[in-house]
Amino acid sequence: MAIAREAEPVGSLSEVREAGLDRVDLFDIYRNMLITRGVEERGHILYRQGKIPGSFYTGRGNEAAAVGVATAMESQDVGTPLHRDMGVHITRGVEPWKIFAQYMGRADGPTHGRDGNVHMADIHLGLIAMVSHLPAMLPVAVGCALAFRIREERRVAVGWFGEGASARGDTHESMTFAGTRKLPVVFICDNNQWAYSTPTHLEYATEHVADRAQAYGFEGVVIDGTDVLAVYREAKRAVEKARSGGGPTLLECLTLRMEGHAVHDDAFYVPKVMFERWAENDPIERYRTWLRENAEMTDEEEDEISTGVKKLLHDALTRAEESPMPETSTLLEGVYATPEELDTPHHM
Amino acid sequence: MAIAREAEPVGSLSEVREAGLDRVDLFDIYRNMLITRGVEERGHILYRQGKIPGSFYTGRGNEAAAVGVATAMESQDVGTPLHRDMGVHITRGVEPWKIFAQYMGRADGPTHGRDGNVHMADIHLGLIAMVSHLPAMLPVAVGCALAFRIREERRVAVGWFGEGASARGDTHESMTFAGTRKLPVVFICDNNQWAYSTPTHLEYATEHVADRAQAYGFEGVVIDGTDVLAVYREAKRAVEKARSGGGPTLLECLTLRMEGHAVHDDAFYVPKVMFERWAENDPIERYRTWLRENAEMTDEEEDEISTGVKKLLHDALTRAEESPMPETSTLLEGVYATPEELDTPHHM
Amino acid sequence: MAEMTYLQAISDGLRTEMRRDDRVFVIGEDVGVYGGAFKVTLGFQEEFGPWRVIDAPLAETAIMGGATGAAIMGMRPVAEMQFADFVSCAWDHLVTVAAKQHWRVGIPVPIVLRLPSGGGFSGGPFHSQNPESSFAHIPGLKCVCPATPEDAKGLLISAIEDPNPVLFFEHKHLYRRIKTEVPEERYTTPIGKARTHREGRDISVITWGAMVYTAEEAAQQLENDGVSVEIIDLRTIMPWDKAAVLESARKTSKVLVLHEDTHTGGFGAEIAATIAEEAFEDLDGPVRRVTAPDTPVPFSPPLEKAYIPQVEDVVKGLRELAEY
Amino acid sequence: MAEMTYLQAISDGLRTEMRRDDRVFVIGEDVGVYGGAFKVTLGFQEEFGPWRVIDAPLAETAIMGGATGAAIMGMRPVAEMQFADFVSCAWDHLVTVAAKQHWRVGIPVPIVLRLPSGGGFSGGPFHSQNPESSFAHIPGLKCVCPATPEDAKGLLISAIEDPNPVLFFEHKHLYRRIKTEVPEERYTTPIGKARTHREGRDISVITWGAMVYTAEEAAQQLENDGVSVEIIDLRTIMPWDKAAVLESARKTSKVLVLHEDTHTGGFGAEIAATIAEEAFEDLDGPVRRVTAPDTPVPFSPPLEKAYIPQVEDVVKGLRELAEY
Ligand SMILES: Cc1ncc(C[n+]2csc(CCOP(=O)(O)OP(=O)(O)O)c2C)c(N)n1
Ligand SMILES: Cc1ncc(C[n+]2csc(CCOP(=O)(O)OP(=O)(O)O)c2C)c(N)n1
Ligand SMILES: [Mg+2]
Ligand SMILES: [Mg+2]
Repeated sequence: MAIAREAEPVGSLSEVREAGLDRVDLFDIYRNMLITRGVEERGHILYRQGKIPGSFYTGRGNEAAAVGVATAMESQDVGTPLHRDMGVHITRGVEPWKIFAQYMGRADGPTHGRDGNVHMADIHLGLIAMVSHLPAMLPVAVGCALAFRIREERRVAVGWFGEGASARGDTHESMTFAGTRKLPVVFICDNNQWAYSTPTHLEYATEHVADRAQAYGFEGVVIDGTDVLAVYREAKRAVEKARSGGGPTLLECLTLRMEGHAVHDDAFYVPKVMFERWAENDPIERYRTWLRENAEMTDEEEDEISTGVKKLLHDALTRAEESPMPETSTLLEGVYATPEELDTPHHM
Repeated sequence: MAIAREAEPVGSLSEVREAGLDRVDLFDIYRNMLITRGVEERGHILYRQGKIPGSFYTGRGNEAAAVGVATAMESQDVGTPLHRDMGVHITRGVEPWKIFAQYMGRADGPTHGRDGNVHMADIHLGLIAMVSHLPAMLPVAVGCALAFRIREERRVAVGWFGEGASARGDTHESMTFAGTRKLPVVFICDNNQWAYSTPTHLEYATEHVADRAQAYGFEGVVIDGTDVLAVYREAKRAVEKARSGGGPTLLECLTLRMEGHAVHDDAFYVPKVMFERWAENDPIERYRTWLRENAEMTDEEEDEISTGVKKLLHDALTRAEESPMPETSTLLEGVYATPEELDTPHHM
Repeated sequence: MAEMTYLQAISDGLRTEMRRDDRVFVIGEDVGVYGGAFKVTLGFQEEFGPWRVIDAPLAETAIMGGATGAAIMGMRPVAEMQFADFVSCAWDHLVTVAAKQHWRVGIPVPIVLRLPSGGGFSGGPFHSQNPESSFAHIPGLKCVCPATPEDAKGLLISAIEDPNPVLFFEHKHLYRRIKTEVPEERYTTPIGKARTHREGRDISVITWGAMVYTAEEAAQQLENDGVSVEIIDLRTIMPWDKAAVLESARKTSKVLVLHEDTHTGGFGAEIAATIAEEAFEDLDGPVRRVTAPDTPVPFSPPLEKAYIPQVEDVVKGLRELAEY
Repeated sequence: MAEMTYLQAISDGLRTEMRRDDRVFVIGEDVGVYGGAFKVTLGFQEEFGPWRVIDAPLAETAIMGGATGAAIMGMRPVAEMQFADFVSCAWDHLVTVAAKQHWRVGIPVPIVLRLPSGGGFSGGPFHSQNPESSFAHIPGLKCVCPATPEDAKGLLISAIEDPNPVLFFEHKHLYRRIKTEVPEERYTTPIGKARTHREGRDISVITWGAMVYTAEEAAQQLENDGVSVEIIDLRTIMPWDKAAVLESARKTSKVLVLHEDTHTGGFGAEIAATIAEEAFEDLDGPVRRVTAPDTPVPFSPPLEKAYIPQVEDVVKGLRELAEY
């Protein structure tokens, strides 16, 4: 029995206008989704070219969920996106060439080759870099919200977690603390139905992850994660509710992880029909169709956007490949921060 | 809004007979509650006499909840009782003199002076000793249930936790795993309304802890923890449900911690009226009255039980005080188990 | 100057910083209304309000993760574990997130974690541990272990100022037993600098925390034998003052490392190994370690006494070294 | 005998025990249908069924606590962490419950925890760590770090037989790189006994895990200089074979301790401190440690190479010792 509210799909343009998006915003969302996918597709190529060391993880299928939520955040808000949430980084403005540099372990990546994959973030864009351990960043997101509450700022923290990671204690402690204190945080569950090879019924025993929100004293909402506008609308509501003192919300974005867990995994354990069914719901194609049908996106407009994205990514790749490998002499630097660093605008 | 089922109080003798208790059982319950309280009251005296080193914790007010649950367990069942659950040890048959020896750090206590307080248990009676870290024994209880499930034994594990400890990740991981696998475990929340000085609304944001059971795919029941027969009836149901493959249940026994957190704490932060109101619900007095009114307990019977308990405890104290302090030469023994120990009936 | 117990000095340092800097806040179990299990924050909630003295749920990862998030947002959290032993429940957060965030992505995590640690009062296996060695091994964390009221105050203020995660191990057995003159004004004691607790010529004892007092008593006994013992109170074990230790070792040529934590893999091993390597040519005897044995901390008084290094144990170690 | 990779030897040992003893079961993330992240349990669920090869939720404390409870009820659980790094999420359970239960109340906890550890393939800060030192410090836990396929199989079987919690650190970089003859039948390799990987006269290298191969290459280079290097593969670091180490140290009089974990407070400190203390009079030079530096494990290949001790680093250390 579902307990969480199931969000309606978004239909008309007027509905979207009400939710605060004009035509430029709508195109920006489209562009961000294209960039997101494009970055990850090119990542795959780099990987096959042997230019990405280690493993490689992407979020194909999660573009709408990631971009939708990030679009609903204000610039003063902060978040802790994960390995399927490239769209959050893109929407918040990280430059793709830096991501490629990160992928390839180059000196100009956000971690200067110290970490890989999406284990990066720009604090100046309000994002805090993830660690591998899932969902260890949720308590950190709650801590950001705690700071906002203490200082009575109208800011919101957004914390992401996978449906697999919902099983870990950190999820519980984060939601318990946020719920009892009504902190301004929004929890986003990227429910892509698989945790590596583990299906959802071995991770939780409710119908939806969002059904658990009630156990923490706040609302849970299940959203079709391929519907970027529905995600945006629900995220906007939740973010503004948090901002105005209404406490946390748990949003569950339901998608399918459209690739293996990482590049080495062929996902043999995922039933073929599942991939087929969800392929019909490709979030980008779905949104493109919507824009054509509802926002009168013209051929020229569409073309301009996709050409722009292609050029952006091409230039980004070139620039990233020019970035050198990090100097080994830097290895020992920065294990500890220096007092001066606290005076920089890092800390917001 | 409460989600959990709220258990009815137990009324008549016939109802109790149906639940499987005859008159001897009813008197045993009464005796076990008296011993439980008696042990802890004498503990206080020992403490004031300077005979108990360190701190001292008791479960006054929780006698009905502890004895009620333990009475519902079969001998082949196992459990991980906590610091308020002396009644479980008593009901399962631990000899009070050993408890006094444990309190005083003597060689004959179950831990031979290595640990104190209720950090003890007799594995031969199906009990596993608690650690301080709360609720770190819940995953262990679930693991016992896992063994039963693997071996397809009709046995049940019972795991206790406080409402304060419900906030910790271990609670969540335990219930998630047990719920997804429908393991034969019963979770007992000793909700005594305070976690040290912390009130319940800072530990969880639902009305009841048991409201959370639904988030794990099983039933939650709130019980008046001063009503030993209601506790027994609900525990019996839950234990037998688990035994027959029905999966976990979460039972929340609502009481008030009738003393400070430990002997050093005067509980100034608990409103006086709260103590007064709950003093009227003293579990032992309540049950005594019920036995007089419903089970025709005579003066002689009552007297025999209480005299027997007094003598038992008196002898126990004497015997415990005769127990020597542990030899320091034993300190280094037993950090590691030897292979022979695995052949003993420890492992059940 | 004012007479303060070790505990009062900690309260005083914390209160000083909270008055001076409204980014500083306290979070932990029962730290508010109750003032903390040891009453370090007694009266703080009245003075600073419930959002700067936060009664947390019983959830150590939420407490520490919460502190980290708030720190990254510009606050200066001081979190309390009710007992140091319970920091095991926040281990993952500390070693995975807090310790590595700056090196990985350049974000400082200025958090302080107060850890009432140590034994000596029958706290048993879970209320007596000294887990500093476990954390000192993790790059990115700092570990502070003051022995005196003056250092406790000064180091706590330094820890709050420090842009890194600092674990502040306060020894429970010193809380009310040790009382000395402490400056009333604000001051800092540098993290990473040892203190010569006692000057001597013949043997050096390297130690920290409550063991400083055990060493002192032992040194007094050795004085009667005509052996002059130097005591170096490390004060902080990560970073530790290698220079001061090596200097003392080179001076006396004989060293005893003393700690209350268990032996194997305790931080004493790092100190002994370093001395034995870097002062190899200056040593007139092997570096001895006097520590707790490799068992959990026992509850019963005679066992606990056998577990925690006693003055006699140190005297014995020193005599052996003296005669070497 | 059959040719087996290090990984195949682990699978083989585990399969052998599961066939022999139906109390043995496997629990971990993705160990069933998927066969584990490294495919150690590939095909196991088909053979042994879903209740002996259990796909656990993403919940390390549930996995380890579950293993402990099942062990106390008479099972022989073999739990897998997907990467050793994630054991940080079960730290509390291991050090608080599993390590201390026997000493406190006499209940053995016969669990095995398989930990794919180590770096060398750009796994980055959270997929490359060697956390054995942290656990070796905790009384009640055993830590095993095999270097060869033969030892991996024999030690895994010993670990399953052992009545205590055993952490089995398997080095990922050896999984498919190292392939040797391994007995096909069941056998045990004793926990706590070192193996002389290479006999030598002039300098001893004490090491374990993947570093055994690094040491071997370095020793070969030193041979060309006419320096004879002995390599002691510790195999298990808790308990560690002090007798074998001291014997080698006394024979060669010069020792280098080598490990892949970070330097400060790494287990090498314990070994170096012990040698320096107990073989004080036999040493002709300081005990040197070659280790990773005190940083997290970097991702980018040049950085990772600078981090993990390389053959050159060992050669340099050995030459310095030779010339001492
Ligand atoms: C604490 C922890 N344990 C194990 C892992 C290994 N691991 C990496 S991703 C993953 C599955 C995560 O599933 P989910 O949370 O659903 O996120 P998804 O990858 O599906 O987006 C696992 C088990 C981890 N990262 N962290
Ligand atoms: C993990 C952990 N953190 C902190 C403590 C310290 N502590 C001991 S009892 C207690 C309160 C427990 O409250 P609750 O779970 O409601 O149990 P109660 O004592 O009320 O029965 C606290 C915080 C602990 N034992 N374990
Ligand atoms: Mg998933
Ligand atoms: Mg309570």
